Formats: sequence, C-alpha cells, structure tokens
Amino acid sequence: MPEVTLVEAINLALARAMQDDPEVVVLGEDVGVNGGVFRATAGLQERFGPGRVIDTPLAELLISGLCVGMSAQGLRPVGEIQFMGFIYPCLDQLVNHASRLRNRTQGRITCPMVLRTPSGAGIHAPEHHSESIEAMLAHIPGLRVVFPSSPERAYGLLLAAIRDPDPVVFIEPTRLYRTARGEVEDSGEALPLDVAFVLLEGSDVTLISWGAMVKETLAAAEVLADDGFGAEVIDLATLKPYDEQTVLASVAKTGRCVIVHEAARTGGFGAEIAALIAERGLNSLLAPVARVTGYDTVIPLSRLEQHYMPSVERIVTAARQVCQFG
Amino acid sequence: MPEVTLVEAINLALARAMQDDPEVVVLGEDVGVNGGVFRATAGLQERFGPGRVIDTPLAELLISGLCVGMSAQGLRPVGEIQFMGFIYPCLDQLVNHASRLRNRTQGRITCPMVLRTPSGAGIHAPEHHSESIEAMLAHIPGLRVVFPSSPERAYGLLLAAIRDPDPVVFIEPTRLYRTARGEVEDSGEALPLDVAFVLLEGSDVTLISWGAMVKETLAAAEVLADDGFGAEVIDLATLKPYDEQTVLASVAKTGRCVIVHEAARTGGFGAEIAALIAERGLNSLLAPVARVTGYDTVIPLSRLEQHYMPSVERIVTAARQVCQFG
Amino acid sequence: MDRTPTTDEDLPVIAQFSVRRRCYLAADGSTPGGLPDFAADTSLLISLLRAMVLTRSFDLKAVALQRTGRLGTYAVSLGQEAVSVGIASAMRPEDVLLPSYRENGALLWRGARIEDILLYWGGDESGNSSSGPAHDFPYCIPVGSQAPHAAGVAYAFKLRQEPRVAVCLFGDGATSKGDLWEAMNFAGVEKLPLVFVANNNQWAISVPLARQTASETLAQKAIAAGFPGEQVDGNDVIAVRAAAEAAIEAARDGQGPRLIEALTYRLGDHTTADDAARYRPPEEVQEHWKDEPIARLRAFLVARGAWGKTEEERLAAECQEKIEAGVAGYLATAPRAPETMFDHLYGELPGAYAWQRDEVRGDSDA
Amino acid sequence: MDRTPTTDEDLPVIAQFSVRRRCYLAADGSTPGGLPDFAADTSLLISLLRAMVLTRSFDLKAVALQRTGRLGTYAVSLGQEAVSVGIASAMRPEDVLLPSYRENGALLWRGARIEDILLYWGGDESGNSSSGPAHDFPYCIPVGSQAPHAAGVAYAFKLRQEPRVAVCLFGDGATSKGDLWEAMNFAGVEKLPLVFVANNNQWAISVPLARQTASETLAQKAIAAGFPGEQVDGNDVIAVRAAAEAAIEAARDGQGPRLIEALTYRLGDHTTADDAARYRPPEEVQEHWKDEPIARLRAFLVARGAWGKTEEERLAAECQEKIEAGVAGYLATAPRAPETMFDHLYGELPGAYAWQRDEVRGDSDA
Ligand SMILES: Cc1ncc(C[n+]2csc(CCOP(=O)(O)OP(=O)(O)O)c2C)c(N)n1
Ligand SMILES: Cc1ncc(C[n+]2csc(CCOP(=O)(O)OP(=O)(O)O)c2C)c(N)n1
Ligand SMILES: [Mg+2]
Ligand SMILES: [Mg+2]
Repeated sequence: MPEVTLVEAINLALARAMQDDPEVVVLGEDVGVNGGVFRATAGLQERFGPGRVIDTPLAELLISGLCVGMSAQGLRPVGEIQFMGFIYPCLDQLVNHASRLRNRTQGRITCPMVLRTPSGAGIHAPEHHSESIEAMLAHIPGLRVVFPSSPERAYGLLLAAIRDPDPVVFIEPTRLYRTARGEVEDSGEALPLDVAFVLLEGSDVTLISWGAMVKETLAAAEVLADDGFGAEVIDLATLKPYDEQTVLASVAKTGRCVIVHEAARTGGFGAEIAALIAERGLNSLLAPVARVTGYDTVIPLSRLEQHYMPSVERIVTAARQVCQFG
Repeated sequence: MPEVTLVEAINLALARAMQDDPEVVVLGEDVGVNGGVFRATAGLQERFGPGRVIDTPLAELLISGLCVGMSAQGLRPVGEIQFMGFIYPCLDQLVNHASRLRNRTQGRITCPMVLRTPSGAGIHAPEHHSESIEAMLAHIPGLRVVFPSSPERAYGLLLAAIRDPDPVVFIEPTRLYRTARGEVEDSGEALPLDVAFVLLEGSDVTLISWGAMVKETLAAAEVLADDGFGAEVIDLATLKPYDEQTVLASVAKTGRCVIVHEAARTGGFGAEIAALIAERGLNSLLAPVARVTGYDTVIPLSRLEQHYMPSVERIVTAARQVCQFG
Repeated sequence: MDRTPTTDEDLPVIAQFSVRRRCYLAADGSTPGGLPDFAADTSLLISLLRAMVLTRSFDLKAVALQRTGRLGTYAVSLGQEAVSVGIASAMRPEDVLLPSYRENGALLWRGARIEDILLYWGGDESGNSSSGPAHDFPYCIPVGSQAPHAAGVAYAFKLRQEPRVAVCLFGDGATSKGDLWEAMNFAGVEKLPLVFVANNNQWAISVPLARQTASETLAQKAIAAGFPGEQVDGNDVIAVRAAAEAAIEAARDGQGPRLIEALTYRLGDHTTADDAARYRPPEEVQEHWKDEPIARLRAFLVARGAWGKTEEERLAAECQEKIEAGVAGYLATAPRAPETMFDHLYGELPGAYAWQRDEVRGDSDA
Repeated sequence: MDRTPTTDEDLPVIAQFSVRRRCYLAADGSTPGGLPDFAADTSLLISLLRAMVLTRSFDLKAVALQRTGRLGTYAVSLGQEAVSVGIASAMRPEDVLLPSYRENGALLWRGARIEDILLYWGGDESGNSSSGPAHDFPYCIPVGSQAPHAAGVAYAFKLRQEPRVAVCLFGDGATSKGDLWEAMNFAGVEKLPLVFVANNNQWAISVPLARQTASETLAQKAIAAGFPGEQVDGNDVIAVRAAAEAAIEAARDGQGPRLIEALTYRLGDHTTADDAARYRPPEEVQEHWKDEPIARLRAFLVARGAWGKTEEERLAAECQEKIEAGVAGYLATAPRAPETMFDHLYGELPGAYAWQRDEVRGDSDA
C-alpha cells in the first residue's frame, strides 16, 4: 500500500467519490485550476471537468448556500472553505437550512452535502487562519461533524461523509496535512461516522482527543508509559453525534480522564465530554476530569502560537495529576 | 417603585444610557419609528432623534459590522438583532472583529458595543424565531455574553453591558418580555457582569439556569420544597465569563447539581458548567450532575414546542433523582 | 506642455445601462399601450383573476383564524396578489419555486393545498411535506437566505442540461442582504437558468423603501451582477406574467439570469403580529388601494365582455367552498405525536439520540 | 381592440446609468488627454514616485525575509503600487483608512513604520499597535469584512458632523462578498462620507476576474447602491489620486459615497505561499509588465526634466537605508512574553481567566 499524506488521502477520497458517483461535485475558492491552496483538490478539475469542480467567486455564504440548493436537487456537493476562520458566514446556511431542511419538509427535501475546511494553528499562518470552532458546529442539531487525525481515517471518513444522506462538516487538521503520513488503500471503503477510534489501549487513564491534537496526545501517552501509566488514547473522530459508549466504557475501565483539544477552553467540545462523564460515568470516576485546551484568548499570531496550543508537556502534566489523584 | 415588564425594563435602560451618554446610539431593523417589533426601543427615536436611533436596512451582518466601526470611533452602539435565529450572519463580525480588535491592535482600537437579541421559544412564533445559541457565543474569546431573567436584572445588566469597554452580546428571554414583571428603579445603577445571582438558598441541591428557564427552575424549586428538598437556585446571568466561584461554592454545599437550559443539549452551555464541576467540584459531588435541556433536534414549530422545552416536571424529576442518589 | 485642464465630465464613458418598465393594464383596466400575445387568451386571464381572488379570500380567512387563536402569525399578500400569481403562472411544474413567506398565491397556483398552508402557519411542519411540486422549496423565513439555494438548484439544472428554471421570490428588504448579492453575482458568472423576482411592496415591516436602499429602482441591482433587470408594474398581472415568461424562457434557453422588480404595495399589516398604523399613515394605504391588481383585471375583463356579476358571485362561492374545506381539514388535523420531532432530523436517527426520542414519547404518554 | 403587438424594446426606459474611465498617464509616460491641476506640482508627483518605489523595494525585501524563514506569509503589491499610494495621498491624516492585507503602500504613506509592518507579518500583533494614525484600522484579512466597519466609522463622522472621510480598500475578489454589498447599500442610504476603492488586480488567488463576476466593470456595482462608480487606470497614479481626491472631497462635502475601481494587475504571486505559475501563463504576466505604474511616472518625470539617473540612484539608496533600518529593528525585536496573549483580550482580564495567564507565564518561566 502506498504511503500518503493526510491531504493526499483527502484528494484520493474526493477523486474516488467523484468517480463512483456522478452526482458528486466539488466547489470552492481556488479548488479548480489551482487544485486548492493546500492541493486537496489537485487534479480533480482536469479529470472531471469544470462543471463538476467549480471555482466559485470569493463568497463563503454562497458556497454553503449553493451546497444546500445543489443537494436539494440530488447532487452531492462537497464545498471547501479555505480556512476555518472564514466559515462563519456559512453558519446561517448550516443552522437555518442545511441541518433542518429535511425536518422542515418532513423528509421531502434533504441535504446530502459536505463542507470541508482545514482547521487549527501551528503552521505559522496569518491572522484568522488558525481557528478551531468544532464546538459551535457540534451544537447544531441535524448536522454531523467529523474531524479525522490520520490519512487513513481522513480517507474513510470523508467517503462516509460524502455518502451520508445528511449535511456533514468535515474538518481537516491543517497541521497534519503534510506531516501525517500513512498507508492508505484506495479501496473506496468508508469508515463508520459514529464510532470513536481507540488508538492505544491502557487501563490507567483515558486520553480523549481529535484532529491535530491526537498527535500530541499519542506522544503524551508514550511519556506516560515511561512513567508506568498505561494510557488509553481515543480519537473521537466524529464529534456529532459522538460515540458516547466508547468514552464511557473506557472511563469505566480507567476511572480517569483527560480531554485534549486545541480550541478555546470555555464551551469547547471537551466540556461536552466532561459533562457526559459527570452525568453517566461518575460512579467509576477516581479523579477529577481534566481538560487540556487552548486558552480562552484569541489565538496569537505565529510568534506565540505554540504557547497557546496544548503541548505534550501540558498533557503529560495534567495526566500525571489525574493518575496520581486520590 | 413602578412595576414594569422585562421589555419595559430594557427600554428604561436604553433610554437611561442614551440620556447619560451622548455616544450611545441604537440601531437595527424597525427600532426607530416602530420602536422595535417587541417595543424594546419604543419612544427612543422621538426622544433622541433618527441620528441616534437608526432604522437600518434589512441586513444583520451589516448591523454587527456597523457596531464594530462605530465603536472603533468611540461611539457606544447598541445593535438589535430582531430574533436570535437571524444572528448567524453576525458571527463573522463577532468572532473575527468585535471580540478581537482590541487584541489585534494591542489596545489601540476597542469595541465597546452591545448586540441585543431576543431568544428562546414558547411564544408560538414562526420558524427560526425560537433559537437559543448562547453556547456558541460563550465559546468566543474576547466576548461577554449576558442573559438576564428578570426586569431588574435586565435593567442593571444592560446598563453594565453598554458601559463595558468590550463587546457584549445581550440575550433577552422573549418568553418573559411581557410575562415577567417586577419593580425597577430607574436609578442608572448597573449590576456587575461577572456575578451569578443566588435567587434562592438551599442546601440539598443546586439548580443552575439562565434566561427564560429560570422561571421553570424556580417553580421546580417550589415543588422540591414540598418534597422536602431545599434547592439553591442560581441565575447564571452572565455566561461569559461566568461566575465559577458561586457555582462551585454552591455545589460544595449541596453536593448535587442540576443544570437547566432550553438550548439543545449537546454542546450547550450546561456542558461547560458540568465540566467545571467534574474538574473542580468532584470532591464534594454526591450524585451525578444532571442536565435538563432542549433536545438535540430542531426546535419544533408551535404545536410541539412545549414538548421540546424543559418543563417544570422534567426539572423536578431530574432533581429528585439527583437528590435521592446514593 | 503636459497640462491641459480637464474636468470629470470629459472622461470617456465605458459602459452604459438602462432599466425599462413594463405595464400594460392601467389602474382603470384600460390598455393604452397594447398587450402581449398571451393576453388574447381570455380564459388564461380569467384563471389569473380567479387565482388572485382565491389568494385574497384565503388571506382574509387566515387572518380571521389567527385573530381567533386558531392560527399562528400570518403574512397576508393583500394588494400583491398579481406578483405571486403572475410569476407562478409563467412557470412549468418542473421548474423550482423558492418563495418567501408572503407568496401564498404562488404556492396555491402550483398546487399546494390550503390545508397544508394552514398547517404550516398553524405550527406543524407537515404543512411543508406534501402538496405542490415535490421539488419546490418551503417558504423561506430568514429573509433572502433562499437566494443561494436558487443558484444551487439552477446550477444542478445547468450541469445536468435539464431545461428547467429556478425562480426565487423575495421582498424589497431582502435586496439589502448579502445573500442576494452573492447569489446574483454567481448566477451572472455561470449564466444560470434562474429568475430573481423582487416583490417590491415598498415596506419591510416598518422600514420604507427609501431607507432600505438609495437605488432608484431595485431592477438596477442586476447591473452589479452583469445581467439584465427590469421593473414591472406589480399590480398588473399581465405585465408580471409577461415579464416572467420572457425571463423564464430566456433562462430556459441558456441566456442566463434576469432580475424582475415587481413594484407593488403592501396594503395590509406586515403580519398579524404587526400594527402598521404605528409607522405609516392610513392615507398612504388608502391612496394605494386605487392601484390594486384585482379590480383592474376585473375591469378589463368586464370591458372585454368576459366577466360579470354572475361570474363574480360564482367565483366567490367557489373560493369560499375551497377555503372552508381546507380550513376544516386543517382544524381536524390533530397535532403530531411529540416524538415525531425526531423523525426527520437525520435520514436515520443516530443511536446517541434515541433516548431523547424515548423520553419525549414517555412524556407524551404520561 | 385591446391587442396591439408589443415588443420588449418598446418598453419605456425609466433609469439610465453610465460608467466613466479616468486615465491621464499612458504607459509610455505621455499624457495625450491633459492632466488634472495638482499634476502641476512636480514635487508632489515626485513624492508619489518615491512612495511607490519604497513600497516595491520593501516588498522585495519582505519576500527575501520570508524566503529565508525570517517572516511569515507575505502579500506583495507588485504592479499595484499606484493604487495604494494614489489613494492614500489624497487622504488627510484625520481620515480613516480601512485597508486589506495588500495595501502596504497606503500604510507606509500614512506613516506606518517598516519595523511595525514586518512585526505584524512576522507574527506579532504589536505591529498593529502603534505607528500611523491611531484611528486607522489594521489590515483586514477576512476578505471584504472591513466594509461594514468603514460604514460604521463614516456614520460616526456624519453623526458628529466631523469633516472626515472613511476610505475602504479591498480587492476584486472582495466585491463578491455580501459584506461589500450591505455596506455599500447602507452608505448609499445614509449618504455617508465613505469612499470604496476596489483594487482590481484581476485575480483573487487563482480566480480570474471573469469567474469572479460577470459585470463588465466593478465600478458599475455602485449603481446597485444608488451612488456613482468610476473606473480608473490603476497603473496611473495621477489618475488614482485625482479620482480619490474628487471622491474624498465630495464625501467630505456631504455628497455621499463613491466607488472607485482601480484597474491594475497583480504582477506577483498572490502571497509567498502561492505559486501563480500553476494557474496563469507567464506570458500574461509579461504582457502586463508593460503597464506597470512606476515606469510610466518615471518616464513622465524624466520628460518633464524633473527626474534622472542621479535622483533614481539617490532614491534607491534612501529606500535601502530605510528598509534596512526597519528590518534591523524588526529582527532585533524579541518575541513578546507569552502571557501577553491575555493583555488585550478585555479592557481588564476577567478573574475567571487569571489562572490561564498564570499558567502561560509559568510555562514560559519553566
Ligand atoms: C434575516 C432576517 N432578518 C429579520 C427578519 C424579520 N423580518 C421578517 S419579515 C421582515 C421584513 C421583510 O421585508 P421584505 O423583504 O420587504 O419582505 P415583505 O415582508 O415586505 O414581503 C423582517 C425584518 C427575518 N425574517 N429574517
Ligand atoms: C473571507 C475570506 N475568504 C477567503 C480568504 C482566503 N483568501 C485570502 S486572499 C484571497 C483572494 C482575495 O482576492 P482579492 O479580493 O481580489 O484581493 P487580492 O488578493 O487580489 O488583493 C482569498 C480567497 C480570506 N482571506 N477571506
Ligand atoms: Mg417588502
Ligand atoms: Mg484581486
């Protein structure tokens, strides 16, 4: 099997979906001739033509609204928002239309659409290019939110997202686009959208993360292993709806939990998981739940961004405290 | 002291702020001649003129963006978004500009602006008129989010919001606009923005809520009192930043906690509070934290909306379980 | 010497644009400037009249229901019936309508049942579920936000080379929203089979047109997107239909989008929740009653000898009957079971939310 | 007989619009059609030339810094210097500039220090904090989103009756965003003292103008908002300045907003992160080098006898010196202490977040 980067895996999945299903179209800023600013759509326009790979005007609201209209007509649009910092104009369309058109029409009109967007800091990008707002999206009823962390999962989950009958926001970890590599078989096989992935088994502490932070979380687990603590590492992968069972089962086993995400702390999706545990996992809990997150401040420009993002060290420190509690 | 409704209290606070400070301007759809679709701005244009009470074109992005520009010039704009379901186009301005212009310019340009909007269901309104997305807003660094539940607190907190040097989203409980009445002295005195209000003291269980749900929460406390359970009722009032101390102190005392909100459950602001308790209040916790919330579905139109919103009964049931746990 | 004084008026003109206005039927029913071909078809004109009268009667009934607590907030189209009906009448069934909340006349023309329309405004989503063409969009409540959908729909037609057209109706207020702009601009770039219709009733709740925009016409907004715009007398159903036919067939023919501004007037309150007397003088409204669309088409048909008292009475009775049947059906429809709020959330309800549905079901069982 | 055949061409025209184009300085430096008054002031023209050369030299240096890992992503304005400089030169200090990320020339003209500009693109917010007029907005990165701010700023001027003007610069791509539309529309309604400037470099990253919009000019987009638009040769700094002066003074005079489309060409890559060769032929770029703004003004000044080799060399040396000083200052600036990320979050850091600042401080101490 060939080794590919995460962004190449995305590209493979898009090409596969377009080849398998003539209803799949790709649209966004610079996705055509240019192949996307991160090259996620490279080669697609050449292969499938400008009718199916559409360079849109510079207008994010438009991109999301077009997806609604197209999908209502049975196309399977995959829109690209160039950076997550520019996704806000899409929220009206996502909340008021995409995620509820099925319900508004009691099943008559549906929105099988995907909105892809890179997310997260750490690539020394300009202002507004480092956002992580998965928690806002995961609060929207009727939507699915997916956030893979490896080439393999990016490939399989993107295929699943495109085939899903409902709108999916597919968030891609910018930082891993070219640094994460893995073997991906272009099999056309999708991965399930409602299952979390247990990347490492362990019985002392559960570490839960998603997106780019999975990398630091796995690194932290290695350090903890040296300490003698067996960490179970869960990649949540799909945030809405998310796999509560895997989370609760792991915490039932370990009794301790650290949640790691890059987004700002207050109201981040880590809160949801901690709340789940406080509600339904309290009995097994041996220590306070810990969140290791981005801070409740505007993510700094490149000179300070590394101080904002959770480091391996911060994760390890929190996990040690949790492990040593009580 | 005169008894006023909640919306009258808002009107009083706006008039007071405009009278005290010539920099305060009010803008939005139908806020001028019409005095607002809920009459929150009634009489203001007559009194302060169309220059300071501006009927804008129908454009929410514009309203929020105007507030940024005006406040950057030292005005104190108070924008109205007619219903929270139409606030989504403002998110780009709120996240990418209002809440970070101070930081982007290291204090050179600031945004002392307020965006007011009615929120919540239960008035048999048309589609998209019943939203509660305070959790999305409370995730935004640099913003303040306020959500009062009584005429008195609406008055004092709105004055505080207008005087605050930073952007505030001020959410108003539509359902209580005319049903909540109380004595309000038009004293010009603001209430603090970072303090939660303990509405009822009790030692058996902490009930935390905000906005319109405070009413049902108080009613539930009464029922619980009949059961013999002393409920402490906290109106969080300011959601970002919120008063963690009051929450933790109360849970330390009661050991039990139920959080009540109308917004959808997953990723709602209740998750944040439950997470806080799981992190920093675990030691005192005698029972699982419970969330009584709107469901993870699109809020139904009027015929079914009452089945969506947390009822007194649902709150009581959850609180009883929590009280009887262990 | 390199200095000759110049003035800005000397600068060369590089582009020129004009906006035309279409009107055939004067307020008194006369036709000073002739008529389009289709107006020879009297039975067609009668069907337009009938549809407008049905719409108006239905509006009246709906308001009565609302006033007696049997319907939610409702938006009448009093005085604007020619826009809804004229536009819809020029569409084919396979075309897609994307209406705002004030276009009941268009829905009725396209086959939506009165009962369903009432169900929707009565607070039941199932009103959107069945009648009328299955591909038509439901009413759009967030103003202007259906415009990008229309562009998406039209793009699908273009991609599949289907001879279909998307027709997007919105108010004057909606033209202030970026949504319209972005959709129109894209429609221009892609030459989409898409007709934009601004139902210019000159008010957006309490905001008059002059505070909504400084452009002399709404039609000229199309110039910004590089395609033609036209103003039509929105109280002249013949003109509306003619403009719609021209635009829709041009779009079907691959000639790209057009914008029609239908200039009319909102004779009623914004909705049943509104009291227009607070912000506009009754005299203004009174003045506009002179221009309303039904009287003038009726006068024209009477002059043509095609309409009279008998027909009028028969029509009134027919409308009454249809409406009463619809109302009866509506009032007889029980609320759906509460747990159905989860039925159409996703294609299949995720396991994570099953307990919530069960809880609601339990609630309602209890 | 009520049927006379009519055609759409018979419909009366109710509104007409035109767009003019302004150009004085031909590509060879000649002035076939005369010049505006201010062009008599040779020292002013020289200052424009100097500013454009400084901007270009600075861009070159910034790219070199980026290529060697000492600067973040950077957007050059190669070929577009006349727009930035021409516009800024017509502003008063008390006016407010709302620039996009590609308007370094305007910032430099208004007094921003090279060191600060580098700090910003080097990843330090403090680059936005000090130099230049304190009321100018920082670069706007989310395309077009500064337009409503400009309207808000201009509204404040109008309300306070201050004779000041807001000037908003954005690219051709930005004209596709609803933000622009909503802001322009409001500016029209309120007759705000606001000048919109579309820096039309004909590309938005890889998207050429023809895919961005179907409108023949960007200037005509103002028609939709009910105020005048004008196209100007964006490679002719005299024309840009003349257009800006006319628009800014009209706005100051209470005549309301204008849109200036400055038609130029992006000779460079979109940013240092971009490789334009992927999507546009080098020949196209080569072709446009003939039109670039510096050569033509230089040729004009040489012909006027006001510029020569000595001046050119002296200017190069001066630019070099300024830039080197700025770069040295930039490179010598240590990163701020990490916990300063909380310093300007709120007017006063809420107690709830104090521990986070402490944690960051601890981190960095460790
Ligand atoms: C985005 C949005 N903002 C505000 C509202 C509240 N609202 C409902 S109708 C209306 C006025 C609409 O005016 P117009 O577009 O002219 O349509 P009309 O009602 O006159 O048919 C407003 C402000 C809304 N529905 N959507
Ligand atoms: C809202 C938004 N969407 C996308 C981007 C990414 N982006 C940065 S510049 C650019 C193209 C802008 O083109 P234009 O407005 O013509 O300005 P230019 O770069 O040519 O000066 C894009 C798509 C952005 N910064 N903001
Ligand atoms: Mg209207
Ligand atoms: Mg450009």
